[in-house]
Amino acid sequence: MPFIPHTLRDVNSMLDSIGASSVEELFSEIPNSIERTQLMGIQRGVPEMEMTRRLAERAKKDEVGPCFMGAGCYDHHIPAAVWDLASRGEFLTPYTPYQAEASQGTLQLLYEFQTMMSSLTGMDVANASVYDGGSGLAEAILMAIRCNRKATSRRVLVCGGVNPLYVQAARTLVSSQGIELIQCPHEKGTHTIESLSGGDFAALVVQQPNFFGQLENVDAISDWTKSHNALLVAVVNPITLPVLSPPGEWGRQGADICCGDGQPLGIPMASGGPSFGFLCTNMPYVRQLPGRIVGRTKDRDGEIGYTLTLQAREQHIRRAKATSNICTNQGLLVTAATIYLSLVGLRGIQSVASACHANTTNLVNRLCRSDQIERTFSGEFFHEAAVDLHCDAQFVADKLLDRHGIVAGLPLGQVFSDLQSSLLVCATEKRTEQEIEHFSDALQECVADG
Amino acid sequence: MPFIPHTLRDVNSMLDSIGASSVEELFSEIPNSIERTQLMGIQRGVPEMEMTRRLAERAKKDEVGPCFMGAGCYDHHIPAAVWDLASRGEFLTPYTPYQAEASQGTLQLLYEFQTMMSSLTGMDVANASVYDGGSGLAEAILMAIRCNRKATSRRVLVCGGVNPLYVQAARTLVSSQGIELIQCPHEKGTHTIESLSGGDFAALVVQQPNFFGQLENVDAISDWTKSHNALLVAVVNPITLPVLSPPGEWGRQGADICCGDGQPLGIPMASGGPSFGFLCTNMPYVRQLPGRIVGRTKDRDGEIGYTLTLQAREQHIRRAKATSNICTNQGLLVTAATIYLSLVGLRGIQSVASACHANTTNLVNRLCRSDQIERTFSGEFFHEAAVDLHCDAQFVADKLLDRHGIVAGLPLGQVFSDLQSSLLVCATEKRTEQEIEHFSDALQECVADG
Amino acid sequence: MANETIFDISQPNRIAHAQCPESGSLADLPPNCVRKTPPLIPEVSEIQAIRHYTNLSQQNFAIDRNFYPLGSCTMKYNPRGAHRVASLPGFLNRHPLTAASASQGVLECLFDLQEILAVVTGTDAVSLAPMAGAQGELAGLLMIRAYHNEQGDTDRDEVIIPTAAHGTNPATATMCGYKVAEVQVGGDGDVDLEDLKRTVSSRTAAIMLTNPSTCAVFERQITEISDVVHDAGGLLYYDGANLNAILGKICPGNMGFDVLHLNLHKTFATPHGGGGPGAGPVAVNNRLARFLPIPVVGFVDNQFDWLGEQQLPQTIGRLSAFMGNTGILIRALAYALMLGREGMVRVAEHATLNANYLAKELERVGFTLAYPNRKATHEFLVTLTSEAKDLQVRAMDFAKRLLDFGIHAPTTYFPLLVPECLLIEPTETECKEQLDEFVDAMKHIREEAVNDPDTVRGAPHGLYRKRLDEVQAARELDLAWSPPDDES
Amino acid sequence: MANETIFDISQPNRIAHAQCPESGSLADLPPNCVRKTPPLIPEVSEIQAIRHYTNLSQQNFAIDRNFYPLGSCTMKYNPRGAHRVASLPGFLNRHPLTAASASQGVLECLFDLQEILAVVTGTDAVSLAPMAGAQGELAGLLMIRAYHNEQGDTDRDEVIIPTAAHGTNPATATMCGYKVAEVQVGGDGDVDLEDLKRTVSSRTAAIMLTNPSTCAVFERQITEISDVVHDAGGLLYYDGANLNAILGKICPGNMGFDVLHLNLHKTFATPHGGGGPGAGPVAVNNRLARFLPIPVVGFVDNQFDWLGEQQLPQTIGRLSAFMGNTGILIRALAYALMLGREGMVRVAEHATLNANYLAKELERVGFTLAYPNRKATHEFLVTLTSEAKDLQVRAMDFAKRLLDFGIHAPTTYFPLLVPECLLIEPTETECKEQLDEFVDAMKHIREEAVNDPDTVRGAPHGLYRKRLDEVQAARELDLAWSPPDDES
Ligand SMILES: Cc1ncc(COP(=O)(O)O)c(C=O)c1O
Ligand SMILES: Cc1ncc(COP(=O)(O)O)c(C=O)c1O
Repeated sequence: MPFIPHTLRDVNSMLDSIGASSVEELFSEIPNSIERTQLMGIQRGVPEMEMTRRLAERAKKDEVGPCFMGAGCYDHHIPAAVWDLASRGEFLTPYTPYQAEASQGTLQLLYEFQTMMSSLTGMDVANASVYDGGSGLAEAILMAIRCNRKATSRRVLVCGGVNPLYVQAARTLVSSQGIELIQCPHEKGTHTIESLSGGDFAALVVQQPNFFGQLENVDAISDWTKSHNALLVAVVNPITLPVLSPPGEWGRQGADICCGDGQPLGIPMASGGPSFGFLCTNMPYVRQLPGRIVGRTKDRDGEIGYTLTLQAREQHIRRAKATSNICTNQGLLVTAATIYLSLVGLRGIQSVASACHANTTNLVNRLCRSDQIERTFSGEFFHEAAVDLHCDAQFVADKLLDRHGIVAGLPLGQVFSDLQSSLLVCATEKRTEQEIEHFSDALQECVADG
Repeated sequence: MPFIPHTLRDVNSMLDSIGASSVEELFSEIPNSIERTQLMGIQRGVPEMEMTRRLAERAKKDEVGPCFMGAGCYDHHIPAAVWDLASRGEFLTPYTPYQAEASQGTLQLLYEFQTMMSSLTGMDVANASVYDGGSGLAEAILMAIRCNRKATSRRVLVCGGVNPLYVQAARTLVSSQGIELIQCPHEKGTHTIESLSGGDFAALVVQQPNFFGQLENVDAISDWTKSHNALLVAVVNPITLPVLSPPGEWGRQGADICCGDGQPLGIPMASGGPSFGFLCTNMPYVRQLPGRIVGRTKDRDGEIGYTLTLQAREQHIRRAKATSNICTNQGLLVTAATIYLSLVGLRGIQSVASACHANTTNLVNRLCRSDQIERTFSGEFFHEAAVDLHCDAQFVADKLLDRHGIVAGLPLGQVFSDLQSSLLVCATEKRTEQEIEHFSDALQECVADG
Repeated sequence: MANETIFDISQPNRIAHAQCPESGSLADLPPNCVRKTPPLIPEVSEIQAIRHYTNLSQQNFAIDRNFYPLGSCTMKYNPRGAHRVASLPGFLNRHPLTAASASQGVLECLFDLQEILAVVTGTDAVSLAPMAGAQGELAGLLMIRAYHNEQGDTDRDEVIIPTAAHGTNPATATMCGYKVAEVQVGGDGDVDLEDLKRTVSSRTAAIMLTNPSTCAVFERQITEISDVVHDAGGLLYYDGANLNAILGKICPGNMGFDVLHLNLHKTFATPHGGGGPGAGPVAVNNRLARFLPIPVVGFVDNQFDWLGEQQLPQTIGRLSAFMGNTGILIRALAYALMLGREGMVRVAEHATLNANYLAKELERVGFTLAYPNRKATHEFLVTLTSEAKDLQVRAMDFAKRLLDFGIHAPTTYFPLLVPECLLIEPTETECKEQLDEFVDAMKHIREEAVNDPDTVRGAPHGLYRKRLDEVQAARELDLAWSPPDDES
Repeated sequence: MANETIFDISQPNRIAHAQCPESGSLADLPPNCVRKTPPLIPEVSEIQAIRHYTNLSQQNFAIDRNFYPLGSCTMKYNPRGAHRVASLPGFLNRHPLTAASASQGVLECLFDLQEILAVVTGTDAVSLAPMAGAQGELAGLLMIRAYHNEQGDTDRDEVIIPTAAHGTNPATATMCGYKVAEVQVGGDGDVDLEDLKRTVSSRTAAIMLTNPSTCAVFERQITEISDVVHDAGGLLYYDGANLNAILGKICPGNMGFDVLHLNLHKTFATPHGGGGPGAGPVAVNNRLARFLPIPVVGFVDNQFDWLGEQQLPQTIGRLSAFMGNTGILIRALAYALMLGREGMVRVAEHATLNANYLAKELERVGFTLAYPNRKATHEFLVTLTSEAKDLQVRAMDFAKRLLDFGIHAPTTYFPLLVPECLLIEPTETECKEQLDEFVDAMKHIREEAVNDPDTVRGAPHGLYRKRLDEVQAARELDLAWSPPDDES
């Protein structure tokens, strides 16, 4: 009985006290008509040692070489201290900080997180996380619909440069509320306001840098959206924000809602989860923000302290009228991200961002020296770029993995049927000159073969 | 300037306050005649990310398959919680608990450790660690000489079954104090009292189970030693003590001093260090025990608390007359061992011990099914055994490592020139049936080849 | 010092050099895309950051430090061994879009977990995609909606939910475009069957139930409920938050449920992380299997592979960018492997034993159980109405005062149905001595409530902060730090 | 609860099943070898053990929580990155006797560290074997003895040590079979050169010195001392405990030292672990290189390999069973790589800047420096004789009172030479604000010493325990727990 402390003596004395003759008796209210579980096929328990051996064998199978894949999940360096601290029992094992007095550590940290996120995005407030970038986009869209009281339409324009996996998730999650997501096709990798379809719409979603790594003209898109009385939802990668213009400052009025995935901030790739989604907005819309929010207040002695606030937005108070059904969020990852940002610091995070840009630029330049490879789209990119291999990109990627253990970028054909020959590559600050050189040589070789 | 927080402004304002015009000026008392260091050949600093990459590459090189080597260092399972807890900053980064009020956590833990160690060994008291098993033996010998006031001799008999690496270390460390270590050759892997040389001696050192894994007749040896008015120094492996008779109960009077290496108790092999040495004795000799000792006491309010005690034995008080020069010890490893013992618990540690015995028995039985392999010595062994391959054991071990990545046992020829064809093997609780089978097949194959 | 935020200790131009890679040029970026003023990111040394967050952490209660009898949350021991395996480099460094050929390890883990969860819930198919219980609920209702739509049954626009239900149930129904029809709970904690019969109709899409219910008793009429709803053409949704009570004993599949979610962060012992992450896999019987959210893991052509829209064309779709909270799923598998079949049954048995013992002991020292004639399940409800009325000491005061004893407060004021209640769930991983300590503390507080009520009302006294002013927090919203100058 | 030991919460037959491998039979062991009564090992659940040690840990001060200006101990930040690399499986799972062919990774690390330490100390050869400073000292004196023996100089039986020296110096001399000859320290903190001249003789084997000295000042006559001792045929031993003060600026090799140890757990930032482990590598010039303790790492035939007795037949021998504290050595290398050449110099510079600033500020608020006319090095001495005499508040009281401010006490009463002293070493990793906070605290305590001396004398007040009774601890020795019954 792993993890169960009872000795036989304990069990007997507890049964005595209850006045039951057996543990089974405690289940007597379960009607006999309900068949007992058999647990067929579940093996006998094994100790930690054996469990570890089995799973370690499996983990070993998945070890691969350097990663040049981005597409929403990035291989950044994580300072050792981040998880040494985040894994402390005091951060790892508490529940949601409903009992504020017993949770000041987590609450103050969340307040600091909200501060950093709202400053990074240039918005007034941030919540304490939603599940991930994809579901975060869904929440942002639902929120935009709620906030845009003037709009009669439940249509939302979604730029073609928004991460298609986010859009898929959002589509699932908002599908039953009569909201229509209208995809605006990109033109050669970005959007001009001319290309954005008109008609009635309540909000527009744009991503910067977009899924292809390209920089959109967000100022123009923002102004255009506002001129249609629609709300602007910005999807951003937080690692770019120390150097890129924040959504709060896009165009004349800035974005209204900003969301994205926090994985780049000290969260391991870990197959894509757990990471966390973030959601920011400005003060006028704060009561429409879903998820937990921490506020600074005072205790009885007048000491500064922190507590969850505006809970009347949430399911446990507001039930069917809540802004969202979210309850458990991604707190631990927010803890890690907050520690990450503090450890790496302003200068560090600026350096990380610029090094990612420089490394990807270096990679793309190297690749494009080959006759067979060129950029799929022109225009500026940040730390991802689509390159056209003029052959089956999936085939090339598979070969690189097989032969060299390199996780090449994403074959864009997986998500866009018209981009079968393109690969979306990314070189973070973690990729060395040698790795970039090796990858680019190996890729060119595979392309030449293929 | 990694890890240095000063901004330029800080430096200037501090210099102002000091009244110095430059940092260099603070070094003005260093005579100019002393040449400045050039640091030739030392590279420029790299960030944590790059340092990690470089060292991870090296660590990768040293990854090998299953380990069947013992010889003083053992591949046991370590519960995840052990190092999750021991690596907490509060255990990892304090200094020695001289300021008792600010160190109650470490002090109470050490008191619990002393309790477990003294109970495991059947002795009255344990200290809070020495460096390792080898240097621990040296301290035990020095202590025995100090304790045996009746003895005129400074000769110490050392059984041939004592770990030869411990004996080498002890020889170095006691060499300049006129102490003579007399090696008593073993007879077919163990010692009978008939084989122990007589003559004057102050103490005798015996190891149980001995270096070959064999069980000595410690009762007889203990009684024989006492009958010569000599002190008995026991060298033991703590993982065996939950099931083997404790030194305190050997023979009619028990051992006087007990030492060994704590590595089996939750400490990774880590190339042999850091682990920790332990040293136990009985009350009459406590003032001759080197190293730190924690005592339970009260605070001003009468609350139970803990503090270092009997410090007058130690170098910082007693200086040239101290029991030892030891200052920094192996505290963190003791922390891990204490947590290990608590987590695994009485039943767990008994199971670990018996599983090691069973696995090694299984391994030896399998190996000895081959015509070419037999046990080097007869008699009972615990969880290590010497097997005679009747060919060059070093050659076979090298081949096993090369071909199969298996760390076969220790080729005994490395330490005993008369045992070139023997291999000292060990199968801890961590080795699976399959690994044992695979190793035994591979070994038999190599022997057949060789 | 104690009060400082990380921003208070930040200083311009302080750099943690070991965390700065060589920076690259940004000169090629269009100027309008480049940020003009730097964000408010701390500028501290590594040791400052470490001290700040180490010290903050010490202000938290946590399972690793405290007994945490928080009803409905199943705050059991979170095995460190599960945390370690999930942190192995092969799992941790895997990019979510890495090809299946180089992901067989993690895929096999997920596949095994799907199988185990299907067995323990008595269902036919599982998707691990939902990232928490609430997302599992949403996925479940979306599947129900898809099912009815497929049947051409498009008028079903109501979900029936007991008044005592957890807030996520009605919130989810709304998110899924359903109206909520409440059904009453009777005086014995069971659903009012007559009211249910009045409530069901051809508009009923489903009923959402927890069993044991949020009243902490076993819903004895579950078969009747199932018949009533099924007969009306509705489906049964099982909120798995309380699965710990029956793990390995009985399963939702055998109680008539069609679809359910599990909270792996409750029943399968993954840590709550101060709010999350969790995982809320959904399990369904065969009639709903084709609607499962993607990705699902299959075993095809002798290798494990992702099943997506192609293989499951009727899927409700994707719920997140990748595969939910994979790291949590690995932890849950690790836990399941350690428990094994015999361990699972013991979970329910000892969770139930602990709850019944604690209920009995509290009753013995004078507390009132909300359902004194019912057996406790893995948890039970105490009501402090008489204390509130006679002594003006409320459930929240008891809860806060418990903190001073190093014990986390039980869940308070949930379900809303039971006035002044404490929902107490000890879990199976707590020992008898710990339960006795809790009883002693409660008894002590009760005596205080009589003799020295202000001490209870003013609690906590010995924590890092006294009781916090939530009203001020909501009225004078302060949600982000700003430099002291800006404040004036 | 708070007071309980792990044995108090232990209960017979409680088993942590997940930590129990299947047990094997012991039936084949000779009965007299088998244990009769089980040892006192706790019987608790995993969560009980975790809570117990998590809560205990919170009773500790530590670098990760507190400023720790503990003179002579160089309590600087211990980079977590170094801890992580040393914990990589390749390093952690390596059996010490694994063949060199499968150990090139760790061997290369050790080789690199040897090279780096030789450069920073200005010496010719290094052995990493010693496990702490004190063992380094012993190795050093053993080499000195071996050298003199080889020269036939067997009458040298004295080691000269300044009165202010650290206790390990004389203790080591004794362990090495030497007599200790003390040399006086002058009023300015430097060695009394005339006394030294009187003390040296043909019996002088060596002098052991720290520079900066344990009086926290730079020994300005080091060249003269070197000449005096060398002229008498003795050698110079450098105790590297204070190397932080000069790292990268000057080196012991250039000061005339023949042999030295480093404390990697001080200068190279490896954590102190609540008492250890450390590492005390020895470095020597060419005349002593052949005596270095084994193993040493060499680069032979294009691969790294261990050098043992065969390659170094004159070695003083082995100091431990394997290769000292290898894990600590890897951490030190990681730190050295991050510092790099430019970082090393900055260590000495900022350690010195911090100490001089702190000394000046303390002087400004009224404290008396032991050597007011000297520059501080990486540390400095304050003497509280006037406070002790005028106010009956002693250095120890100041030290204990500082704990109430969350600041660890400086080293007290060392060196013994300076009455009522505090030896204060801020290290380079502390920021100015932290130093200012320390000054404020000291100033505050000084005011208390005047106005409310009992508060200082009774300190600490706000820690887990009040001042502990050391006299009782030594008089009524209680060194191991026993069950309450046994105690009566
Ligand atoms: C009964 C019940 N249902 C649903 C939930 C929601 O689960 P989650 O927090 O994982 O979204 C909870 C969680 O507290 C619960 O207790
Ligand atoms: C001056 C001095 N010398 C020697 C030592 C002994 O070093 P270790 O504790 O590593 O044995 C110390 C340690 O405190 C010291 O400060």
